[in-house]
Amino acid sequence: MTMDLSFSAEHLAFRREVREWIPGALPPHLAQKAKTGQGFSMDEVMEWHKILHRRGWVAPHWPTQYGGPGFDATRRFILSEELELAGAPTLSPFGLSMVGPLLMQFGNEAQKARFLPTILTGEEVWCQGYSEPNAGSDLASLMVRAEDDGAGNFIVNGQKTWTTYAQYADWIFCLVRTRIGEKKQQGISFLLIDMKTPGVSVRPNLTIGGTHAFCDTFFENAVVPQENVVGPLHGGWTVAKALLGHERTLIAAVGTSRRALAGVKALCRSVHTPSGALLDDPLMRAKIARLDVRLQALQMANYRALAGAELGRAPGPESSILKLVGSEILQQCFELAMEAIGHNGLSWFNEGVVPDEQQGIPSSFCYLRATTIYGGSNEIQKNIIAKWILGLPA
Amino acid sequence: MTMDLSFSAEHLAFRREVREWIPGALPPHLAQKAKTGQGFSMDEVMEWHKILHRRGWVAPHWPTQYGGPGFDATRRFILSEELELAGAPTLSPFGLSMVGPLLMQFGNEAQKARFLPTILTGEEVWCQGYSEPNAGSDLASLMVRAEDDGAGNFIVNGQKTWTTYAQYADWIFCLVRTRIGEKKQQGISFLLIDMKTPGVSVRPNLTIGGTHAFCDTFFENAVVPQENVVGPLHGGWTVAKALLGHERTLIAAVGTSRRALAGVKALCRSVHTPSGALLDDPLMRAKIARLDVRLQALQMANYRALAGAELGRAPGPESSILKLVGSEILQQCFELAMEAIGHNGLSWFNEGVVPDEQQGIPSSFCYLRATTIYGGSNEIQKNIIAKWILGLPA
Amino acid sequence: MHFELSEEQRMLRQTVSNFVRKDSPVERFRKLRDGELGYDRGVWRKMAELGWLALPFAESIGGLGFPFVDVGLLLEQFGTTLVAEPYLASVVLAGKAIELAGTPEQAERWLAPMIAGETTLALAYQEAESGHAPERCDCVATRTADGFRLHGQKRWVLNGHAADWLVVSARLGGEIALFVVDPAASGVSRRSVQMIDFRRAAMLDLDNVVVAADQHLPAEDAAAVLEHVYDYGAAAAIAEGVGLMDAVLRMTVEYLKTREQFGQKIGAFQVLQHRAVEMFVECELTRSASIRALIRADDDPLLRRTAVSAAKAQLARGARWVTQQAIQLHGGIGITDEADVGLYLKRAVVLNTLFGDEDYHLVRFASLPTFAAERPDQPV
Amino acid sequence: MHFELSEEQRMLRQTVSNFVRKDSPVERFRKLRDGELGYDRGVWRKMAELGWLALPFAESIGGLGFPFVDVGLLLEQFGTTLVAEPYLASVVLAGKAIELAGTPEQAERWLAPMIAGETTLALAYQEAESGHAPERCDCVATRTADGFRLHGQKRWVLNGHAADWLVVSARLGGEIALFVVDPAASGVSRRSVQMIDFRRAAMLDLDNVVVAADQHLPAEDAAAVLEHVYDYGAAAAIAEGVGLMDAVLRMTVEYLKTREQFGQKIGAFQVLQHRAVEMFVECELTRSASIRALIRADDDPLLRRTAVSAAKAQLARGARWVTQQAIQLHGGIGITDEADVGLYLKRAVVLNTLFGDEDYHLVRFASLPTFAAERPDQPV
Repeated sequence: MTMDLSFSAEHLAFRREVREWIPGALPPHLAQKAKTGQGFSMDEVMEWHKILHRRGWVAPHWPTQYGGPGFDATRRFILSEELELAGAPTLSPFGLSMVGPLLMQFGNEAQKARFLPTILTGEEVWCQGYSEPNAGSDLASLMVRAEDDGAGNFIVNGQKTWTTYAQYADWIFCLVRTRIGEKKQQGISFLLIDMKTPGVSVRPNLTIGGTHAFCDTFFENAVVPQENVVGPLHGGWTVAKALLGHERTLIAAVGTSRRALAGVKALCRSVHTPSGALLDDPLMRAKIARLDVRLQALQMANYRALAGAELGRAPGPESSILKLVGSEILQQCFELAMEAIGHNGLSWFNEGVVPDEQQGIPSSFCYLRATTIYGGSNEIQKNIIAKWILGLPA
Repeated sequence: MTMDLSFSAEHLAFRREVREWIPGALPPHLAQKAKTGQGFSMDEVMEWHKILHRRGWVAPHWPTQYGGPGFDATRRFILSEELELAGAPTLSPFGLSMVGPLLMQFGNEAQKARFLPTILTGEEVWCQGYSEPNAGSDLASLMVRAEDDGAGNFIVNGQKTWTTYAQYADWIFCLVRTRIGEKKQQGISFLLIDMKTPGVSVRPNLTIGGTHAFCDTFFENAVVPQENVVGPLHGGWTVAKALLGHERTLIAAVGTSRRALAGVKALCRSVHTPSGALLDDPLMRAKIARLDVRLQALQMANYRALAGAELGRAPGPESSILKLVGSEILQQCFELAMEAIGHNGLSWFNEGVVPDEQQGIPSSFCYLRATTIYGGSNEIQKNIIAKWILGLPA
Repeated sequence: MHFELSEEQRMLRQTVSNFVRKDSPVERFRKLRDGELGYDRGVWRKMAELGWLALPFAESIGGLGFPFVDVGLLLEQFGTTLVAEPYLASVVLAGKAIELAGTPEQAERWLAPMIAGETTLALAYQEAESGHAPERCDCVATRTADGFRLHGQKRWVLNGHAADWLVVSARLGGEIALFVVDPAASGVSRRSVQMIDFRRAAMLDLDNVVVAADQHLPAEDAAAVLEHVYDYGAAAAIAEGVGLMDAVLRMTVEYLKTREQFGQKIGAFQVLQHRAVEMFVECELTRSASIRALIRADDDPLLRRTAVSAAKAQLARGARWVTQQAIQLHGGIGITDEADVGLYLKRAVVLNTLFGDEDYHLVRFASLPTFAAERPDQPV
Repeated sequence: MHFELSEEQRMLRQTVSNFVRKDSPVERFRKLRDGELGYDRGVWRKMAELGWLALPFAESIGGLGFPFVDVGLLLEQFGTTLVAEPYLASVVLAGKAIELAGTPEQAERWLAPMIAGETTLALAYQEAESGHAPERCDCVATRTADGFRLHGQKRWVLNGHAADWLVVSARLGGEIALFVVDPAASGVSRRSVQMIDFRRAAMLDLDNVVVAADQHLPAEDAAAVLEHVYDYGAAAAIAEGVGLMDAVLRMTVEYLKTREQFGQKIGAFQVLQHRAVEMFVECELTRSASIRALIRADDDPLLRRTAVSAAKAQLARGARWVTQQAIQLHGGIGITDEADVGLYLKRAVVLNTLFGDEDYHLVRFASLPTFAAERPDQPV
């Protein structure tokens, strides 16, 4: 078998199937937003979640026993890439990609039976409660306390930050401190909390992009049944860490960047300079080409990771750079978009002032500064690569 | 007095004087090398040293009592800039700028009388013995030992590296360990050693640029009179540190970079592409402009530092960036030069194969990687700024 | 070679610095940002009382006759706390346009009330197809029996939503000409839009607007005036940008010194230290370039263009890098609207977009005879 | 989507890897570098015995018929220790040119002895005014009664100083044509020059050199062959560059783990750690781009050009960064000739200069229909 850059006939057929399905499946109001690159509301995201669920594609990475479609790594990749390329709403990862897989690995049967089905259907929305005001990159310093009330419950107190979309969530999965005074990674438990619990309150915050994505979530003597602990009591750190290994090969967001870069090219074709289309301006053209070349290299790194995963390999060194490079490239796509639209990039949520397809760019440009920060900042990623891949001394 | 970007009439007259003097003073064989950017031999450097000395300009920063011309900071700057712009040989700094000023500050009268005059005339050539194989950035770890023989001498043993041009030197100033077992900055002495002392040997090494600039200098039971210690015995660290403050405003080498960048423009004017001169190629032109803009900003920072020095001010924050940025810009000038000459940049010391003015570029391109390393690597410079200017915690 | 502030300049800077620290911290900007005006007319009048609105105008027309460097001193301070009042739009752009292109009578009519803080002005030069070149102007002026008629559209008119008078560029017989237009005149419609930095501008439609003969600013070479004013705008943006970068550096270094993670101040991590140093380097380079641009802003066109383009290109690179890295070093908090650092990022976008972006100035810089000069020792 | 090596490929890589580690470490290169030849004819014959010189040629002409990926595997290993033998010049450039443009008889005459290790070849395409575009060719061929006459100059002919036969491009009636020239023929003069990476090339003068009719390689479209061979050269340089970058990263990380300053391994300094990670990132990206370029090197021209230009541009950026930073992290020792890292910097200069520099490939990449395609999901 020689090296091959094409997908198998089977996989190409699957790609066609997905590609042909999306336009009919995406409701017109979502299709319009996809076309112009505007953000989707949570309602719209969940609407799309349910459409994908009806098609059986909402959780391509879930095993069939839990309702997944039993896809191989390449099918999962193709589905995800096609959805990114179509600009379809990005599903909330907290249920499907985070707490779901953790429940499969660490949950007991009752927990799995209770929570997995509604994650799949989208009947219950989840959010994540990890970070705190003084525990960001240094997550193990977290302080939210869950004290045993002697009656089978924890009494939870404290504050979580960056609980993205907590205002829409039915449940939150949290890391809480159940025992104090030990090594800081110890005594942490992984706890599921119903957002309707008395004492739980949410304050949505504006982001730099002008949207309400982040929330602070406060716990004031919230009573949570101890049966909601996932995995070993006091052993939540292990549970949380397991998540870091999940789905590493998909986080390069190559499809999103490719769509964004194609968008930049389209913009530059439509913007006129005295000497012709902006796309023909040598400096702009070279900037786009430079970024495209890098993105295509990243795409190949992603394919290599994918081909390895398909053969059941542990992720190779090429996987470790995916998030690091992918996050920077996506930011650069929007920097170029801002440069391309010039003065129109000054517009902040004004209806009808700039062409529809330019409307969302300034907000995205701002908000995407987050991509190099969340999920382990790029500085943390580099620390990890230095230590675990290059073997440099601590 | 309003802000002013011009030099005073007096200073402009001095600039004219220097500019008119150089062409007549520079011997034809040196002028030819200056024109084509080739390196100068040590003999040629010393030839130029003596010419400058006859004119009274060899040590513009020396006080009149030691034979300096009594120039203000601006005159010193102008002289140095004009010499850089003319491409005249760069004088060896070890006598004039390093050991000379240290002798003035720390030497006794006998030492001053013995050494300063011949530094000025160029009759004696100096080199520097600081670094050792295991003491580079961490200079205080140095190991060369000078042991008291009880008869008024030190017995010196060990190895110094990067003793640039030691093969031509009459004297070396060294940091040596005169007492062992203390805090590593202590017990170091600043010692002057005659290179003709038995037991001193020099091994010149090729640099990455294909020239013999660096040497290893070995000491094997070299007997050195104790009267050759400058400053307090065991207190050499203080002496060495004083040097770091000297002439900081000149090390941006703006004149050298401006000359190099003008050279790049001239090259690009002479290289043809199908659409005209390379200088008119939009991508190359933009690269040059980007570098030029940065160099001009650095030049202004240099002027600010200079204007401050003229008023007797301590160097401001703008001085701290001069070496850091200047070293990178000079490297980038030669990267552009290499790009401009294309295949001709492949030539390694072949006579007559490429135009004269391109002959020295590949070697300089390689050798100038040193500018971000020597004199305190740019990483060390950043550590210093972080600590002393930004006040960040250790 | 002299960059010391005069006694007068030091006093000016001190007064402005006191103002921004005490009377106009970022919190004031936050309060104003979602209002319909976006700034405070009372503060505008206060600025007039302090003489600030008179700074760069000739004494003959009621100004203080200060060099443009002084405007730079003021705007640099404004940049540190994102002062919202339309100094740049009203004083630097429209004001200097009226001074340079108008008659003493016109200055008396439109500048005097603005200098007194009673009105604000705006300059409408940008159009949908202008890109970064104000001479790309499709708006048309035609002569009538007793004046002119203006027709066309202007975009992103800074302070255009509120200005009492609008200075408008238009082509009169093919040449650029400047007119002062009453926004209440028939045929003028303007839409107020919020900009990314929360200040406001107007989208302006001129539908055969009648203007009187004495509303034409009769400069011999109005295109040259417009270009000069555009460079003044660039120099002003650079000065404001220097203040902005400085503030961002300071707040980031402060954050590094206080925020703890992994049991230590994050400012002890070498990677973050060096990042901060690289920010500092850009601040110092931009400040250096800015001083030159401010001094040359009043100077002959070639030196002015060279200095302004060099500094604007440096600002673009520097302000982009500094604000983006400031957010990165702030981590998650930097992504919230609550953190000031994001406001500075957005203001930096505005400063980098207005009056020519990085590539525009690089190309202009490289097209000047100073760039091609053989000798590397031309005047700076 | 399949990037696993076949059993055969794994064996090839293992053999080559053993060779470079045991028989051709950098010390061998150091010994050879100042000789008049610059490499070892005995080793060349050894390579022939191992079948390496036959890799990419059709079996019908005595080759092994391996895909170009296999040449990449070999050159990547060669890059790790700077192997000096003229594989790229003789096998990839001249060899493929003869295979693609020549007749079976011509292959028998010139390729067979080279595959057997008895001769080496060179391809003379570069001229003083070619820049990075081999189709810029001023060398002229004119028909004579029984053959051709060649006139012109060629520059930087890799292995041209030693090759037994030279494949020369020239314009025949305006079109590119390829000829095989005997360097001993009357009118041929060549000067051997040392390149920055210490390998040698020739400056070639052709003064009305007579060549027989059967020395003309009669390809229908010789220009297309030349372009394809140039892309093969680029893909080969990319593969060699990946090996080079990898070796540089390894030796730098090793240095960081052993060198001590300030009482600790310098690899413990976070700034140096992150620098090493950024080098690692470039290595992985370049390796990824390289795999695509090697696979596409044998493919249809559009996919080939896209993949090769993308990878060559990535190599330029990556190899430059990695080698420069490697020297920086080595500190003073990195500036000496003694340190191997400088040899790699110089080889990187050569690889980045030959077969199109960064801007050449960016411009070519951006001129291809794949760049302008509306859909972002074209085949890679």
